[in-house]
Amino acid sequence: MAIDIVRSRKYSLTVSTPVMPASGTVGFGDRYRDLLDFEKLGAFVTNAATIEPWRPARGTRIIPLDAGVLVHTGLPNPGLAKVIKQYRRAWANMPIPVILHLLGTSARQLKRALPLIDEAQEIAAVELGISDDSDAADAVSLVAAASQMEKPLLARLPFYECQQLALPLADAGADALVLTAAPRGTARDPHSGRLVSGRVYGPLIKPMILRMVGRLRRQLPEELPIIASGGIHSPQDARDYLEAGAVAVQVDTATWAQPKMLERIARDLGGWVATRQKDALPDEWNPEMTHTEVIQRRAT
Amino acid sequence: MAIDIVRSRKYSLTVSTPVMPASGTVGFGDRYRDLLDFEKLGAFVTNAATIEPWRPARGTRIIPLDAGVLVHTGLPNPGLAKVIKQYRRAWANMPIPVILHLLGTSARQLKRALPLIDEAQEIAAVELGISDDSDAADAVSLVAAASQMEKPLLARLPFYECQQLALPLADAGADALVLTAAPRGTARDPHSGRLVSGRVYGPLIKPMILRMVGRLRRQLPEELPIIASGGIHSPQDARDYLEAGAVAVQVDTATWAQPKMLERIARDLGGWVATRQKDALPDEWNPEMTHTEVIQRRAT
Amino acid sequence: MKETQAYIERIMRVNRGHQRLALAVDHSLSSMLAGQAMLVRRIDKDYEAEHWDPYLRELWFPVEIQASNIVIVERPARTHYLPGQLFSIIGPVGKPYRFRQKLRNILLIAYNTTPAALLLMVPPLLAKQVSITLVLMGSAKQYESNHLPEEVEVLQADDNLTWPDMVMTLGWADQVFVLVGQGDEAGYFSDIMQLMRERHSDIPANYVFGVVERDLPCGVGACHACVLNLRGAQKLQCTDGPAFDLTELRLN
Amino acid sequence: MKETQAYIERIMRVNRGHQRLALAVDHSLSSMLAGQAMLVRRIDKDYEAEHWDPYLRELWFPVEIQASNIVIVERPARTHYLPGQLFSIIGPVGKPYRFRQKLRNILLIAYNTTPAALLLMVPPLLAKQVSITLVLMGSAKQYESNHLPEEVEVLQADDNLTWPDMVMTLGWADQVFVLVGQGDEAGYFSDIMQLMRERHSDIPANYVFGVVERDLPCGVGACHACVLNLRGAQKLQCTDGPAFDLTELRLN
Ligand SMILES: Cc1cc2nc3c(=O)[nH]c(=O)nc-3n(C[C@H](O)[C@H](O)[C@H](O)COP(=O)(O)OP(=O)(O)OC[C@H]3O[C@@H](n4cnc5c(N)ncnc54)[C@H](O)[C@@H]3O)c2cc1C
Ligand SMILES: Cc1cc2nc3c(=O)[nH]c(=O)nc-3n(C[C@H](O)[C@H](O)[C@H](O)COP(=O)(O)OP(=O)(O)OC[C@H]3O[C@@H](n4cnc5c(N)ncnc54)[C@H](O)[C@@H]3O)c2cc1C
Ligand SMILES: Cc1cc2nc3c(=O)[nH]c(=O)nc-3n(C[C@H](O)[C@H](O)[C@H](O)COP(=O)(O)O)c2cc1C
Ligand SMILES: Cc1cc2nc3c(=O)[nH]c(=O)nc-3n(C[C@H](O)[C@H](O)[C@H](O)COP(=O)(O)O)c2cc1C
Ligand code: FES
Ligand code: FES
Repeated sequence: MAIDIVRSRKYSLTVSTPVMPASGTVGFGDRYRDLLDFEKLGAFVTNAATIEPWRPARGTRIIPLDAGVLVHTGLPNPGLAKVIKQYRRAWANMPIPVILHLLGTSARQLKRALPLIDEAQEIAAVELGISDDSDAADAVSLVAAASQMEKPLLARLPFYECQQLALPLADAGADALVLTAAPRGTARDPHSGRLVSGRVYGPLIKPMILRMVGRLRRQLPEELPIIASGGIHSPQDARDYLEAGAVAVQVDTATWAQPKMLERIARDLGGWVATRQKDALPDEWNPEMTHTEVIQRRAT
Repeated sequence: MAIDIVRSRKYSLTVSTPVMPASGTVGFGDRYRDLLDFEKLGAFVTNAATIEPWRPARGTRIIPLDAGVLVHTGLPNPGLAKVIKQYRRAWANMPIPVILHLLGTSARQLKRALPLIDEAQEIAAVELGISDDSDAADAVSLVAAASQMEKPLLARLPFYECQQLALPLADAGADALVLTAAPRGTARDPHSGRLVSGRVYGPLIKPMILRMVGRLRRQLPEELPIIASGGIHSPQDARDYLEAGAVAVQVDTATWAQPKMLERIARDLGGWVATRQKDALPDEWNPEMTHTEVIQRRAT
Repeated sequence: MKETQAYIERIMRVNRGHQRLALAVDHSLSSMLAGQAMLVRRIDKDYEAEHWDPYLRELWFPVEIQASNIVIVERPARTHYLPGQLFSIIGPVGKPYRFRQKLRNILLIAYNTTPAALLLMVPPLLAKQVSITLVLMGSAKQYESNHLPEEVEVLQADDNLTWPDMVMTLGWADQVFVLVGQGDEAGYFSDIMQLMRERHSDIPANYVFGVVERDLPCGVGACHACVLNLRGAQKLQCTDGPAFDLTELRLN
Repeated sequence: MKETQAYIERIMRVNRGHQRLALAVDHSLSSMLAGQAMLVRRIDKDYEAEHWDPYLRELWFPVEIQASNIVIVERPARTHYLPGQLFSIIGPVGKPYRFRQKLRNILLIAYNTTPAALLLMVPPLLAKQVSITLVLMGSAKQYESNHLPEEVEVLQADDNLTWPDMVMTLGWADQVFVLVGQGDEAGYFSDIMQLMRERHSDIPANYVFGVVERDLPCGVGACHACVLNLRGAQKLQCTDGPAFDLTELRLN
């Protein structure tokens, strides 16, 4: 299987399976190496890098919800230059393309950063994070600036604004749209009693974003790929997005809860089918195990 | 306790406890009479009536989700005139104010319906449902038309558009805003395998709408009450909304899952405190029971 | 109709796919009749919902009522239950099935679902010497029926929805109850009606009943998720069902 | 660090508020040392998550390790567990506590949390004749400690965070481990450091350790939800913790 997940402008980005982790869930490098077989994934998406260093959020960062979680890390990172320096070796060793997630702040700042990215051959593509509450003009100028880069550009849209931003950002030069970042929300920290604002994750997010993907697929230019992200917790969730018109999917916090689910979804959508010995104990066989024997590879 | 949940233009609407069911969850009349003590609630909100009769949706209407449910009933109802005729007796017998939920379609149609509503003394107020994907101009003309009525007018905003519509509808004459209707989504019916589009309910909706309520409370005119609705499943959920600036709350599908929860939230927010005999069995005592002895009523 | 609590008193595995739970219920539920059901959710010791997943209540049809407060239900074996587990129950939900006065032969069809919703009628009908034929169709064929009373004749339909001696079974039946699984109820009922119409040119009223077991969000007639179109009227599965005269049901 | 499966072999109620579970674990976990923990979620027989609620894995610190594959954990009594229940485990998570070579007296403080995360060190330290004092503070005072080895001296702090013979206990201690509950870790540690500073004008390195037990979404250093600011560096609770020298931790 070879799937091009960007529109063919100047560049292409081919994955062997249409499944990758969402930014923020698997780190910058190979932190999940003991729990995931990266080779089974289509691509690796890094945590968010910002041009300047960002410090971690103060106070509570994780609030458990019913069948979900609210997360506010503050996206700590040492800044783009240091991120590249620190992780390029790990990226070079990845058996799959590495997509750098870059948080867009200002177009001017961004332009200064492009040479750093162009120079780093370990980076196959950039996913540009568009801030919540961005107005269309700002978002357009960010994407226009980033598209000057010599690599494919994916734009990840905020949840509430995705309907307004999708077409303008497609026109501004994004090679693919990632729909969407997790919605923002507010929840009470049960320990401190304080309200914390952050992003909401969980399986209930999926029906909302699935609807958006279906609608936007009909509105956007046909040649512009959509990568779907939001609430994927099973192979069926992922297949629903492909059926709604996405070319690939990103799995988010399900990886924290059940790391092998990401790999299992990738196997499933990648055409890898594993069968199970009848009456095997879970210890002897499980579909999540990295080295489960692959019985059959579907023709592609 | 006496809480006015509309701004004092021409009318007032006073409730004794800031808790009511959301439209669509408890029916048009007294269907829940065996399971709920209406007297403990602040108000009764009817299912959606439309000016013309609407038929039920075809196919699957309920799709179970993880810690939630997708619902698409098609809002079947025999049309406003028949709804009033059929239920006015039940409304007259309610110990609490009845708020009619009216689905807004066109301003012209709506104007013709107003005399019916004004004439029905059993109706204390109208909650106007604003359709998803409404543009601001249409929504404004609907609210402006409905505000000609001789009763208080609540406007219930769609989820995705609430940020854009809130201020215009406040200006157009809404006496209170209900934030928000449940978000639309799409899910796969596990039985038929088909995608079904409808509304998404569950506790994970709450952090998203809590954030919206907090933001809009800061943006809207101070004297315009907000009634919060979305994902309330516990007294703490309801209190979080009040703390974010809502004057009252609507409990939605939690009532189906655990009917007494609505009453329990109402007792809690209404200042009714029940204590439990130590070591009592659940059968002998439970906080949901309609006739649990009320030990104490907080000063208000 | 009220909300009460129940706990599991005993668990009996009846075959590879199913277990039966003996529920100690409130006395208001021990007079339930075939056709009536309970809306059930797990609760913890403090009478709180244990989780919001599953979210809606499950529709459980009793298969047997023992003594004054023991109700037996049949559940899939894959779900893990424990003696002592607590449930909140809303019920009884629905109206009892209506049988002919001079009922001699009854035909039960379970199509793409287990026959559980039909089983509570078995003991009283057998006691009245009614002969019972149960036809398993579609996915219902996987249902293992050895634990049912041996007086019940169990037949398997083939993929064309016919079965051995079909002409005779249909001819003899004084009344037919067709229980269908969730999904495409209208389509399943159409299949059956076609079968019937090939036998009877004119199907009388109160002869073939369709039984539905869709999820019921509220169970009290409030949410309107369970509306069915009947000739001339809209009816609710929860308060008017679960059985409807198939000649009146509009299979849109 | 890997993902393995475990099941409950035995459940023992140890006091009104707590039960202990004997988990049969993979051998890779039986060499865990005090300070290390497991990220645990319930799974069903097919190794699938039973529910997505609770969503994140729970952080379980062993309190005892028996034989080659039995790990004992202490859990609240209000949660219902069953022998045979299956879990998926990611672990071991974190680094072992570091003790002084010539440790004679150790002071353990549990502040607004149960002391479970400190208990695995008890058997080996007692075996080495180290004397152990455990002070329960804040909500930890509700913890019933009768099931702990009687050699452990258990003291209750009062509302001013002082306790009988505090001056002596602090003076004698060669090392202090302060375990705090979730919420305002920085504030809790500040309370303790103030107490310490009133005794020692200059607190040496590797003397007072703060132990944190926040939820760990990933446990492998990927999500950055558990970053702590130390003097001069950012550290992760999951891979560098759970114990940090309190003189280095930046209590912002
Ligand atoms: C005059 C009128 C009469 C109507 N009568 C009825 C009626 O009798 N019964 C009834 O049930 N409804 C009726 N409708 C409602 C209508 O069919 C839709 O249900 C409604 O417009 C839904 O709006 P939406 O924004 O949720 O749809 P959208 O989400 O935009 O969906 C529109 C269509 O796309 C499909 N879709 C959505 N998301 C995806 C996806 N991710 N992948 C693939 N496909 C997707 C949906 O299944 C749907 O068919 C009526 C509407 C009008 C205007
Ligand atoms: C230059 C800059 C530097 C920053 N540095 C940091 C940093 O170092 N660390 C960090 O964590 N963040 C930082 N932030 C982020 C910032 O503090 C907010 O977290 C961010 O703007 C959140 O956006 P939002 O739309 O989710 O906020 P909103 O949801 O609009 O919330 C804004 C405020 O309102 C409160 N609130 C939200 N909803 C409700 C409600 N329903 N009821 C009551 N109150 C509510 C929130 O708690 C928050 O304080 C920085 C932002 C900028 C622009
Ligand atoms: C110019 C700018 C600078 C920011 N700097 C920081 C920062 O240093 N640390 C931080 O936590 N958030 C910072 N933010 C806020 C982030 O937008 C926001 O908190 C972050 O996206 C958190 O996302 P999360 O909720 O998904 O963890 C900054 C935002 C802007 C616009
Ligand atoms: C003018 C108009 C007429 C409609 N008529 C119907 C109708 O007769 N039946 C129907 O199911 N939906 C009808 N709808 C669609 C409803 O907007 C939508 O399906 C309804 O809100 C369902 O909501 P639910 O998903 O919450 O059940 C109509 C919409 C409009 C704008
Ligand atoms: S289940 Fe709600 S109306 Fe029937
Ligand atoms: S728990 Fe994810 S980085 Fe520590």
